[in-house]
Amino acid sequence: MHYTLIANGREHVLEVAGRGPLACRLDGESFEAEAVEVAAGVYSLLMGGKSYRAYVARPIGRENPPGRAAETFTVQVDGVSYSITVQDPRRWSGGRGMATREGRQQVTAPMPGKVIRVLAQEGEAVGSGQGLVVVEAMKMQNEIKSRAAGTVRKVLVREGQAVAGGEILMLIE
Amino acid sequence: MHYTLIANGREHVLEVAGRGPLACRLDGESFEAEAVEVAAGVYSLLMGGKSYRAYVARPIGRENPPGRAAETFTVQVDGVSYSITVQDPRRWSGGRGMATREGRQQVTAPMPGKVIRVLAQEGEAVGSGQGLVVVEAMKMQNEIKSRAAGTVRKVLVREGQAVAGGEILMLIE
Amino acid sequence: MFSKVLVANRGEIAVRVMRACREMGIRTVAVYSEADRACLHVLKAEEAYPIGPAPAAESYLRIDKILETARKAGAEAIHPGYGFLSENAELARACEQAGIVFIGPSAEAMEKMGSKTSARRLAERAGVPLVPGTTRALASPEEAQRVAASVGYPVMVKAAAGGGGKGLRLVRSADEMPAAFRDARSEAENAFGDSDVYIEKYLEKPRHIEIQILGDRHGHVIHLGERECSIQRRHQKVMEESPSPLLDEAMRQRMGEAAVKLAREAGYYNAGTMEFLVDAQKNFYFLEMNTRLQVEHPVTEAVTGLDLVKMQILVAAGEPLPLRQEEIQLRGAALECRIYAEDPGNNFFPCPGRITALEAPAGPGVRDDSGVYAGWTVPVEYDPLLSKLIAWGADRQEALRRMRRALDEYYIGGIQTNLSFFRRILCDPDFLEGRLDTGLIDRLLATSPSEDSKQDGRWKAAALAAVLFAARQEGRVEAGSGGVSLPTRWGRDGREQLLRRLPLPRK
Amino acid sequence: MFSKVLVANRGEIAVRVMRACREMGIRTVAVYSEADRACLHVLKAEEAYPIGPAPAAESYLRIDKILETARKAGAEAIHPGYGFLSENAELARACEQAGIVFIGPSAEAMEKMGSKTSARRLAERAGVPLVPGTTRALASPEEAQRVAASVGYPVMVKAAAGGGGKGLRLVRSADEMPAAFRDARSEAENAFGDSDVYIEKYLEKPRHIEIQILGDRHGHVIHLGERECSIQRRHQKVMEESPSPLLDEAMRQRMGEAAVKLAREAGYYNAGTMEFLVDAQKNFYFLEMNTRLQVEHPVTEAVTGLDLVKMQILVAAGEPLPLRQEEIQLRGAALECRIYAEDPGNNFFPCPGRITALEAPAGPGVRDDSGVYAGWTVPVEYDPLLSKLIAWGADRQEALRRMRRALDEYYIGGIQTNLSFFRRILCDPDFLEGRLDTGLIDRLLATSPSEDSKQDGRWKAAALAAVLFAARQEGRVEAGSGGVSLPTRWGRDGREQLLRRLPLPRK
Repeated sequence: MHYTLIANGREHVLEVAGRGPLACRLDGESFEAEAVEVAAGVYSLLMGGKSYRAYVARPIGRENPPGRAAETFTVQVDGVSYSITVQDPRRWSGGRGMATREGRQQVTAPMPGKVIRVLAQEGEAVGSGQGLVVVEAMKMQNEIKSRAAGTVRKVLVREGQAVAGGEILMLIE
Repeated sequence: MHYTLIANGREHVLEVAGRGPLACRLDGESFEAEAVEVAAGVYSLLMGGKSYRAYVARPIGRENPPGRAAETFTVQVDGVSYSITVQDPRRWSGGRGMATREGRQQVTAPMPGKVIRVLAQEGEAVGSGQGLVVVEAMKMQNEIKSRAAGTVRKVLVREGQAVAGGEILMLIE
Repeated sequence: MFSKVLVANRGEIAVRVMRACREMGIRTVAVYSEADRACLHVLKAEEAYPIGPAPAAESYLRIDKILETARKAGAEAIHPGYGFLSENAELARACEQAGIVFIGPSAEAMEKMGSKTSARRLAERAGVPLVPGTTRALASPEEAQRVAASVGYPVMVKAAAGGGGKGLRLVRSADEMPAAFRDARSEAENAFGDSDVYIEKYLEKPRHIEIQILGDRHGHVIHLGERECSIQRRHQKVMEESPSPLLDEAMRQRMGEAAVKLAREAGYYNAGTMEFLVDAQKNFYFLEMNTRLQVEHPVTEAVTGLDLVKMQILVAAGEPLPLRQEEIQLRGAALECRIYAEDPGNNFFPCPGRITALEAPAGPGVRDDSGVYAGWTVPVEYDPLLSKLIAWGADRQEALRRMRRALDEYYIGGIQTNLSFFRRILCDPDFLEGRLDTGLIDRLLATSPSEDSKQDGRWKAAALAAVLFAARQEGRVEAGSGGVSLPTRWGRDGREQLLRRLPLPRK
Repeated sequence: MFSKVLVANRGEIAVRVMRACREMGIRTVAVYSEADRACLHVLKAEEAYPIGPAPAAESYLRIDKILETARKAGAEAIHPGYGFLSENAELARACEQAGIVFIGPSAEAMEKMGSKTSARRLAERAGVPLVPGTTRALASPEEAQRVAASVGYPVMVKAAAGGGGKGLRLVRSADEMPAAFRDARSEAENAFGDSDVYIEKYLEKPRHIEIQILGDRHGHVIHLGERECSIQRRHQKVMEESPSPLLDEAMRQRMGEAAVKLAREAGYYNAGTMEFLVDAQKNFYFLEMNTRLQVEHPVTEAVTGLDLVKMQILVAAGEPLPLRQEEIQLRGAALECRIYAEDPGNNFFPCPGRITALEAPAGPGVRDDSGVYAGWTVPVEYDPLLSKLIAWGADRQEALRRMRRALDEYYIGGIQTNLSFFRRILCDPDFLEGRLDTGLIDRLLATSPSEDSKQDGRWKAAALAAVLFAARQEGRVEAGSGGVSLPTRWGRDGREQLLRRLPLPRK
């Protein structure tokens, strides 16, 4: 099975198959893994003798809206955290023919709050780390920054608007 | 709703009703409780200002076979453990008319093993704490004792027989 | 000794205080707001009573409700924790009137030391070195400019009633003064209801080092060594340690004696902390006093072996300190990380929400003072502190390595936390070598985290785990006792999509 | 220093050793049997390899497989933990031949001290007092009767290769000797493959007190004080503490010196323990030596501040001990409870099975060395030790109260454990006052637990929680954010059974 993953604004392809040991290929590099789900969302993976414990969760604050063809997970392996978006291989029709698009990005509100300022307009080119929207929450003003370079395709909120956690504020491509 | 509970070989009646604060009556003594399930099987109970945290679990080793009208739970409250059997109020048709029977008891194998010796025969009167069956498991011989006084109604195993965890070995009344 | 104590706080510090009470055989009473019915301190207490709606001003800050609850429950004493009402002299006074013991200093000592200008005057009288500046509130921007000129720019304009980084302005030249003076005053008025501001010389790259003191009602005051609190972000402490890598025994003694002298001058009893700034030449200057238990008290507990909350309770009950200064010995070194629900990958944005899974570190030398549990939802209404992780070691290096090990073991699922950020700090060469100052974190944040995390097997494991988790939710994997395997056909949607076996070489 | 260490053990002790390795920057290699794929030590290791089927004889006791794995993984050293191969001189020898460091004593020292008769001869030579009896194996029941007559009945007939309470017989008179001699020999043959037995005088109500020693490869040996291990059930330690409530500084020094002398006599390096019996007159007698890390080593770590596993690794790497005897200071007191999967309400029957929920105690002075996690199934094949809970306090009383608090916080769901039994021990007046002996538990078990647990509100809470849980599973309760409530109609089975509101007075 092919899966398209997005991590840190970059697309990766993971192919997985097998019973017992899983035959995997990540971005063309092959490896074998034996996986056991030792508790809900906790995987013990043995890969060439190396032992990894991976905790997978659906984070609040970085959630995608339901019904989408992709879902983002937080995975922690031996103290290191990854945010990984997995695209549904069925909806993306196998994912093989897809072009790798850099920087496609939904900007979401990490928590409920109020939009104080919109810092980038539609059509505007933004750099990685550039401030996009300021949301006030828990009595702090927090600037939401772009995770990758791109162009603002759509701005979905206006200043003063209350937003829910996970709500999409902006689309960047 | 009426529930019949068995704890330590003794029957108790708990009546519970209400929304918000629960109106309860245990063996005739009334009290009010506010209950929140704070995690799966974990209850925070406030009763007249007193705060209790109760952990409820279905223990292995003291399990009742499925399909029965009663189920035994282990409940731990602030470090103290209780083994409580709850009878299904529907199957016991309200439970109100039931006579309180002292010492009705199923003797079960706490874990898989082999019956080494049967120490009490059908019709025999046994005292609380008296040895009933010896089961060998984890390389140890373990004597299973009666939790209450009574009479052996039925012996369901013979010496040398392998038994599963939770299997009924003897019935005592 | 008291038989029942009300804890007028929430979360980890309320749990911490209750643990001490339990060990002393004292019954504990929790109070909770509507947002906190399921909060850990309610579960840990022996009694719990609601005191109002979620906003702190309508619950945890309501002296009347807290006293009423204490009376109703029959509590003989109130422990305020830190924050909320812990430095509110009004509560101390109201307790006294109600015949309930306030586990803290006297209202008078609290007021003397609580106002920064008044504390500076006391320090001056006690002969304790001060950061150059004023010991009185300033009347006008012009007066501020005169003072600033005499101590030399840059200076800090600070709220006399301040705390938590509010009502603070850095002023680098005379023309910046009028605006800074105005802003600091208005922020102070909003935050503390007191617009008084004063001036202190701004020290470049100072270290924040504080001395823990303990005083009883019989005039005995001792100190328990120092804590290094230079690792800060936005004027908030993030990591603390004891002892400070900077201090030697002689300097510790000098600072300790200064702190004890000042506490005596104020007639102070209870646990308390004297904060000092230390400059590059190792000169120390009294900054302010915290008239309460500190968040970071566990590092002192780890190296002294004392339970500071129990000491507070003993002293409040009128007992003499059970220790003399010469009996205080520091053993080893301890670090503390403040674990917050915030996203270091997103500008430390606070991240309340439901904790779906929790695995706390354990084993030798590790202490986790947590206020949360799996299944609980971190509310939006309060401070996002989840837990304090403390590591002790026979020396600083062992403590550091233990902390790193403990951080690797820590897992908090469902919300973002700053755990990964501590891992970065613990790899910083300046930090490892004890070259600490309040600018360290900003310098660290200016660099981007190393990207080598994608180089090793962890990244592969993470990618695979994400896919297995996603597939499991779609019902596409079998998780039998022998491990996870992908079936050859998708069962759920009935599509006949055969799994392609990859022609992979076996290793 | 080593860069990679293989841990030839499982469960909590494997995790403990790995934590020390991590803190030293050493990579860890786990081995596991087929029953242990999901065991915590596999998850905590950086590498993990299968070594065979569940029975220990086919996996954890297979020297060949362990060495092969070490070679394959490139481990430079093997830590054996306790139990399994830890006192097997053959492994030590095989390691030497394979050029892999065995983290333990030399095979020679292990053999000298491992045989009880040989250890007794060495002790005699070193002038260390011995329990009266023989230092050689006995040839016949008649010889046994002669020796017993000279030391005086009652005596113990003991296996020379013994351990774990096997091959032991108490003999109260001469006519019991022939049967006891025969039984002890055959049990010893079965258990250890060595039928040698010897005789020791049986001491009534003795205390078991052991001295922890540490030796390096350069002839330096120090001791780290004692552990009191008198709380036993069926000759197995259940609870340990340090220091012993019995010892004063002078006696500690005498016992420590005896232990060090004996270790030197044997050319011993690594961590090791000399067990002594102490009689009512405070005379101490050497009993036997354990040539490995003990289960109960954490209580010594708590009071000395040393990490014994790291010390073992340092010494194995050929480094000198980093401490001199005069630098060892005991601070405070520590207790350990061995948490087992066994049912104290059912004759301590072992209770393996799935752990459905787990909440470990935390906060000041508490250490939990666990080998389990929620969701894991305790296998039937091995020792039912789940975790070791250690509490430290500034004195014995604080440690006791902390332990009680920690036990109250501990929750292990789904299986039976002996947690509640420790709560009983911690209320026993003899225990609280330090009047310990090996018969304490049997006396405690002879009395029935107090029934006052039904008197207080906990029983009501338990009954209500059981009913709510049962009702929830039947779909009869609503668990909304506002709390649990019973609906007015049963939703699931559609029956129109109206809830009867009870006419209860409100409090």
